[in-house]
Amino acid sequence: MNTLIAITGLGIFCLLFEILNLRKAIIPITILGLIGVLALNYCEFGTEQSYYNNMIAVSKFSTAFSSLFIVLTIFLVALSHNFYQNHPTKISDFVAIKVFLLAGAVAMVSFGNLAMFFLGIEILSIALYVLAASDRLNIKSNEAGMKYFLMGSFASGIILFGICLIYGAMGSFDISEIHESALSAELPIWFPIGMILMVVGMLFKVAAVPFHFWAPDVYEGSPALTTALMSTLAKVVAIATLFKLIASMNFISSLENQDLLHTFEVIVVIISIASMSVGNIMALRQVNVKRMLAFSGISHAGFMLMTLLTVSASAGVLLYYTAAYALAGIAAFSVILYVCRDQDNEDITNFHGLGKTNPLLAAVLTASLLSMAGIPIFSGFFAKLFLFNQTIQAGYIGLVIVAVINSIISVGYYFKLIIAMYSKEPNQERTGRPFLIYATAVVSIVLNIALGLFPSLVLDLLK
Amino acid sequence: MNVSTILIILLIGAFATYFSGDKLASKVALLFSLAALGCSIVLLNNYNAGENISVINSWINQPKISFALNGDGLGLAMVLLTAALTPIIIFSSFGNEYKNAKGFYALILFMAFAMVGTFLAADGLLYYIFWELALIPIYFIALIWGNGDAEERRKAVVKFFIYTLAGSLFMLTAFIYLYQKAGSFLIEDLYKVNLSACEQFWIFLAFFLAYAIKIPIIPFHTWQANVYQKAPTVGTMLLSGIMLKMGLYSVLRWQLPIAPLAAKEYMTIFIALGIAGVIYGSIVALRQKDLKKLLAYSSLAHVGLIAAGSYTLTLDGLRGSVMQMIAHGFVVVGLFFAAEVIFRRYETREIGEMGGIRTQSPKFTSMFLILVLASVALPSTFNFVGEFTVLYSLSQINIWFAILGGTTIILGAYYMLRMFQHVMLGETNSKTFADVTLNEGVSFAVIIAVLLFFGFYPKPITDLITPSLETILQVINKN
Amino acid sequence: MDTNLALILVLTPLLGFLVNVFFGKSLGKTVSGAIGTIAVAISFVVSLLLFNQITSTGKGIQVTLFDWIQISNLKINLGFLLDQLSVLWLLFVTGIGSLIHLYSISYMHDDENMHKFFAYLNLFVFFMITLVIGSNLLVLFIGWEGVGLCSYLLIGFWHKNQDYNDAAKKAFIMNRIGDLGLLIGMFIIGSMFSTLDYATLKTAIAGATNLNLPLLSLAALCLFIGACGKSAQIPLYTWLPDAMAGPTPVSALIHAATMVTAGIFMVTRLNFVFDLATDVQTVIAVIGAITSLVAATIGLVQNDIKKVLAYSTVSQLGLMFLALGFGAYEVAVFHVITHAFFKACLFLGSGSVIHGLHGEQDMRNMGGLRKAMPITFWTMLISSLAISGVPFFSGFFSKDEILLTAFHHSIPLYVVGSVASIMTAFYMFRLMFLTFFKEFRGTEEQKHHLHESGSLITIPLIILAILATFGGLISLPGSSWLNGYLAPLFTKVAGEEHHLGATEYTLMGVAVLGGLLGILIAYVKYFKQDNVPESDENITGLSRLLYDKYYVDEIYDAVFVKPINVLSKFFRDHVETVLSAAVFGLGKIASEIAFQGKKLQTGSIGLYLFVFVLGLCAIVSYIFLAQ
Amino acid sequence: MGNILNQIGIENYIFLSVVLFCIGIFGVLYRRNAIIVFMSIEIMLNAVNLLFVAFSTYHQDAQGQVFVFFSMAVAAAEVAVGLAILVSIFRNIGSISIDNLKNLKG
Repeated sequence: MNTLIAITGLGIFCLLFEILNLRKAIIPITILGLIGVLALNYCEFGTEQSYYNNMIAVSKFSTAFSSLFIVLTIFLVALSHNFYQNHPTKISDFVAIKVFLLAGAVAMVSFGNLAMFFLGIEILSIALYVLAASDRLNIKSNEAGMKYFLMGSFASGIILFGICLIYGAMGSFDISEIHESALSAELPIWFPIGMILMVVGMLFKVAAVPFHFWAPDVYEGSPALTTALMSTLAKVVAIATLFKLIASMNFISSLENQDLLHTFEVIVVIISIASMSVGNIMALRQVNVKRMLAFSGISHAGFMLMTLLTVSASAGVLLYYTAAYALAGIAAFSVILYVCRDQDNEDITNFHGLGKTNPLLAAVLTASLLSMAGIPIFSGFFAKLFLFNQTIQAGYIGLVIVAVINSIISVGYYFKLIIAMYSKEPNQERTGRPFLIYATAVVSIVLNIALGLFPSLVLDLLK
Repeated sequence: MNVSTILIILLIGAFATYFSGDKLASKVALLFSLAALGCSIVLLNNYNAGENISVINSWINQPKISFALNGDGLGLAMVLLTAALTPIIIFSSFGNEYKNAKGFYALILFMAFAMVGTFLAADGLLYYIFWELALIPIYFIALIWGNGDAEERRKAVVKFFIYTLAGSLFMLTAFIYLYQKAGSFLIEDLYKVNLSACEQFWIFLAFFLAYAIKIPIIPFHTWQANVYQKAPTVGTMLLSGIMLKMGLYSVLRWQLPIAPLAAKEYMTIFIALGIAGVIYGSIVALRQKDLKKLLAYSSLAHVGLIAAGSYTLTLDGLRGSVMQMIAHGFVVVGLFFAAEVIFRRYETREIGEMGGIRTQSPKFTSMFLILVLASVALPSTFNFVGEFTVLYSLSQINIWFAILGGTTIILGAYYMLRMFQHVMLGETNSKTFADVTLNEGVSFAVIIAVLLFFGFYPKPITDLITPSLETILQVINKN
Repeated sequence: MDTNLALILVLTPLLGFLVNVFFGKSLGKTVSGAIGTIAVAISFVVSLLLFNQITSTGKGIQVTLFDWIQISNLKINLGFLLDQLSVLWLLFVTGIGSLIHLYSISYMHDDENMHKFFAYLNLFVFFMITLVIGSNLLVLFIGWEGVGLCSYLLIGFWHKNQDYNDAAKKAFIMNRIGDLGLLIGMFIIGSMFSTLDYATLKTAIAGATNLNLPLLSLAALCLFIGACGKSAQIPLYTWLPDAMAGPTPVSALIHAATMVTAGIFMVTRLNFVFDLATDVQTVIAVIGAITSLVAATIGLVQNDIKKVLAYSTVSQLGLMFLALGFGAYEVAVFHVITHAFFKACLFLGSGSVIHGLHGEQDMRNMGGLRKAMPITFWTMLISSLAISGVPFFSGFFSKDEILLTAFHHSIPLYVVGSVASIMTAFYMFRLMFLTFFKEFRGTEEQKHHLHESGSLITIPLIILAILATFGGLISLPGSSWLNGYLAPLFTKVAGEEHHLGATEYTLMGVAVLGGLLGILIAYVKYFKQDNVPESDENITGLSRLLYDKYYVDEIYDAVFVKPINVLSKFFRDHVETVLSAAVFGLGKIASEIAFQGKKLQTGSIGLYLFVFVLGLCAIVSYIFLAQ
Repeated sequence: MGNILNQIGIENYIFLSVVLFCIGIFGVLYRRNAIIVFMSIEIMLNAVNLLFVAFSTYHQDAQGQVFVFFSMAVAAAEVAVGLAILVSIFRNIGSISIDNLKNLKG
């Protein structure tokens, strides 16, 4: 709870700093503040509490994920220094928006009441609409914003309808109450329908097939930093929330009562297979790196959805996977930000010869791509490993084999980028060594590898 | 002192090399590889003295993965092969100038590190990790320092990477499945687990895919020739000299003992595949225009025989194939180095553009000839010992296997001598060919010495590997 | 003591080889030649000592050095067996070896790589000795392949000429085919008796109850295939005539006297195996007879002096196998020895002729050399008489023995053998007349330089001629020292002593007459009517067929070599591409799908939302259906 | 109030709002003018609001109605942002038809 308040306060401070002409200080202070919040959040870890008659329910799950979100936000804020150099007047707004977005995210994973959940998701989404369209004069950005807005609000409409049906079935928005009554024998069909509607809404947010179409376009159109945010923070938040929704409302067992469980599992399996395959295959022919990563994000969503098959056991796995994925993503995007600083597009050609001009960044990008591809010693590999392990344990060997085939395909496009960096001649001068970008890149990749070497650190948090 | 020391030395070596800068890199790399060699020899002594040099620490508790290295005779033999070849390979590269040498040599050492790990790992997942790690450096070595048209090279290398990765991912799936059964990745637990025939079949197949691509066994060999041709010779040596052996070794260490029923059931099929590889490889090698490609196909033929030997599931078969692995490791490195030596002088790998070298450089000719003869398994070379043992074991299964596999001594002689004739003999080529330098000579001499010594006295190696092979056989025949 | 002797015996040639390889060039030609010769000479002396010992004690010496290859059910050690047979072989291998080394010092003196030549010769002797004294089949195999290697090196000694290299390669590969047979034979024997050691094997077989005879015969057959390769029998004989590409001393040493007799040695060594495989013995006899006849017919019309000798060698070897086929091992051995003497002499003589004519080998451009080089003439004449089986020369006795044995077992083969030997007499004297009589047919310039070769060449000739004359004494009909000497080797009673009855004498007479007839025809054809063989283009009819060696090479080329190469091309150009296309194909498919998929992503919000709703409806309706 | 529900029955309310909701959806799907699309989305949201109210009466519990305020507020905020984006689009391409937004694709 304190975390949430602190974050909101921090957001307001950012706005104040602008008024007080402390523009220079905004980013460092925000970072420090966020680190403070992280500490605060850490203190809350392990306490099972609920605030405001259970509007907010703090649990291990919520705190663990919140800290991941905070870390990601720190990186994103750090990156925004260079990103917004050209229009300093807006910097406070953008930082503030990011912080508020974080508040929404935290609210989403720690909701104890569907109202809170709805508010959280809306805070996040609206912030994202703004960020997506934030490059006012760039038609691409406008289009991205518009698309995201239209589909997003459509999706939130669906979610709202779902909430409504659940309310109708349960007569309450409170998670714990729903949790109890979910098991009662005679439930109106609205409940599962409502759940499904909410799930679909969330699937849209995580960009799972067939609700994924917005992702590539929006990712491509939005400013690079926003794309980074979407593909790391937003995606992680969404999947975490989806997981919590299903876990906390005792959905699975209630489905079991009305023997719909199998149906649900079939749906999940189909969607996750579809997401993986579509994501990976579509990524093969992309030339725009952001777009490519969008599709790779879709496929990763497919992987993460596998956890929904073993909700009871796989919270830790999900946390690990999201952490691995997001950290790799941050590292990759920080390099992209550097390379495409003053490019009008993010095509692969911009990366030619990066291995010669900036070996360090090239190495970081390579590492992050390898991690996403699931090559050992990077945490991405262990994430996949644990995920597969879980899933096979639950008896979905076929699903795992599809996943394996998909990770083979994925290597195809990840390596396109690596080859471009190492075996092509540099086609441009790359000057300047912006400290924050380098720092972010290195730190995030180091974290990623550290996770790889000591997976238990994260994996056992939620035990 | 235990086996992990070698790994540490090599890893540190890799970093030290990278930070020692382009000037010193090669020297430093050589130094560390020699250190690793020394270390492995010391370990060998300790092992023979009956000291326990294995390591086992828990690493990840859920799922239970442990950092377990098992220094037994078989593992040590392969480690020795790696540790002995790495310095030779590094030393043999002294004649060339590489841009960004520090990265190059660091990668070599890192690869050696990963391969040693693969040979030692006693935990399924650890093994898999090393197995995959070994792939990264060779990918970059071939991609960045390779030769030939860049676009084709990219295609070849990426194909190689994805292809091998594809195979090994199925192996990973098999491992996870086994983990569900055994509750641990430790090799002894995996040995213990009881699987139904059907399960064994699928697991065997998953492993086979990984190994058949890596070794390679036909028809999974299509990456080989191109990559061998495109990669820098050092990379080719690493690939053919050591990396192939990873696959063959894994067959012995993992595939056969874990899925013995399937192994027994389908033995003949896989032996047949191996022998088909022998014949096919030899015949394709006949008409190759590119020297490195020819050698690639010849090694395809040889590993086919080795694989056939290991699938016989007899002590002779396993022992023969291990000896053949080591022998082939040395001889193939030597041959590729010879190709490199020619390339340094003639700037070509086209056999058609060579010839008449013998008149100009007798020393090189004799060394090359000895290697050629070793590769066609002339008695008194180590290769003969291995090949004889393997063929004998095959003849015990079915005399026809021995006869068909034996065609290698005819076809092998045919294409190798044909190659030798067109490369070395004939009228003096207009281009001048300086005889081998001291460095080159040393590398050759070492390899030849090893081959001849063990050709007459293979006992040390036999004694080293036999016990562990026997234990493996016990596991295979437990039910 | 014995061990040291054996080691000295083996290692001195090896030492000579090493010295010549590493220091030969700096030592200078004569020295390196001398070293080579001395090295072999030492081995010869040692062999004499051993021979002395064996004859006195009468039992063989077994020397075991160390374990070599361990295979679960058979242990193979690196060891030597010095018994009557091996020592006998050693004697003429090292003896003739040293003579030929001596000869080579002068013969090869103009060659820049003389030290290499001697190195290879020494290496050959080393491997030959290993082959002979190995105590088990695998050690024999070391030598077996080793001599093959040396013959490869020496045939291709003038390596600038690719034809010579082809010949060398051909020799090596054809030998390899035989070697595969030998290997398989070893495998079978190893798995049957779980030993490859001669002594143990002999006892094992002797003691074996209910032997699997068919399998054993198969083994014997495989071993014989090996012998065919080495000893140039049908179908693997074609390499030997080509092998004449090498310097003449090589032809004398390797391709006449020693290496090619390895097959006979091996069969004799394993007589206890072959005795049991009677049907294989028949095969051996038949093949031997046919080979001797075929080779002889080809020899009739060859014009290259060395080719004639080569085919005569093949045919003589055939005769030896004929004897082996009848289990008359000692007879074969006897002929091996005498043949070694006179054939070596003939080759060296031809060598001296070629040397005198500066490399001219075509007999059509020779003639009348009698006066120019008398010693060569006389020595060669003696040897020719010996090989033609003229009484009281060594060849007479050995060949007669073989024919007798043949007569006793099978008349047809006897006839074949006799015809072959008549032909031998004919072409040998055809050679003599064409080379040494009448007028010189070469160029003026050659005529000008005609001269007798130096003493280093003539001395070996003379010695060999003497041996060719009196070699027969070691096994006189009736009272054969050789048979007694070799008796311990053989299980059954050493070749039934032909008590010299009427038949024997008649047969002898027939043989002698046959020989003389051959000589007579030659005399009439090439001395009286002094016609010279046609030049290549206008040879016709049967003689064309013979002159082109029955087109066997062409047939082999068409049946084996070409198809393999075609296959190789096919694999390289098609199968490989198809396979790799199959792999790339998967990737191609994926990226093709991607390409189509990109079209789906039209960028229209309407479509996106439509799919969204579609998905939603699908899921919801699925839930309802499931209810 | 409850009696009304008894007379009419909650199902009908549900059907009504579902119908409204679907109208909204179809509006979103078939109209090309961004403003009208917004309005359709509003219809969707309001359909849900209606249902909330109905349910809250059905359950005799105020939470539902409170929730309606939340959703209204949120909807307002959303539309505000949406319109802002729309304005900038109009500035750039002088049209508010969503058919012109097809530059990002493939």
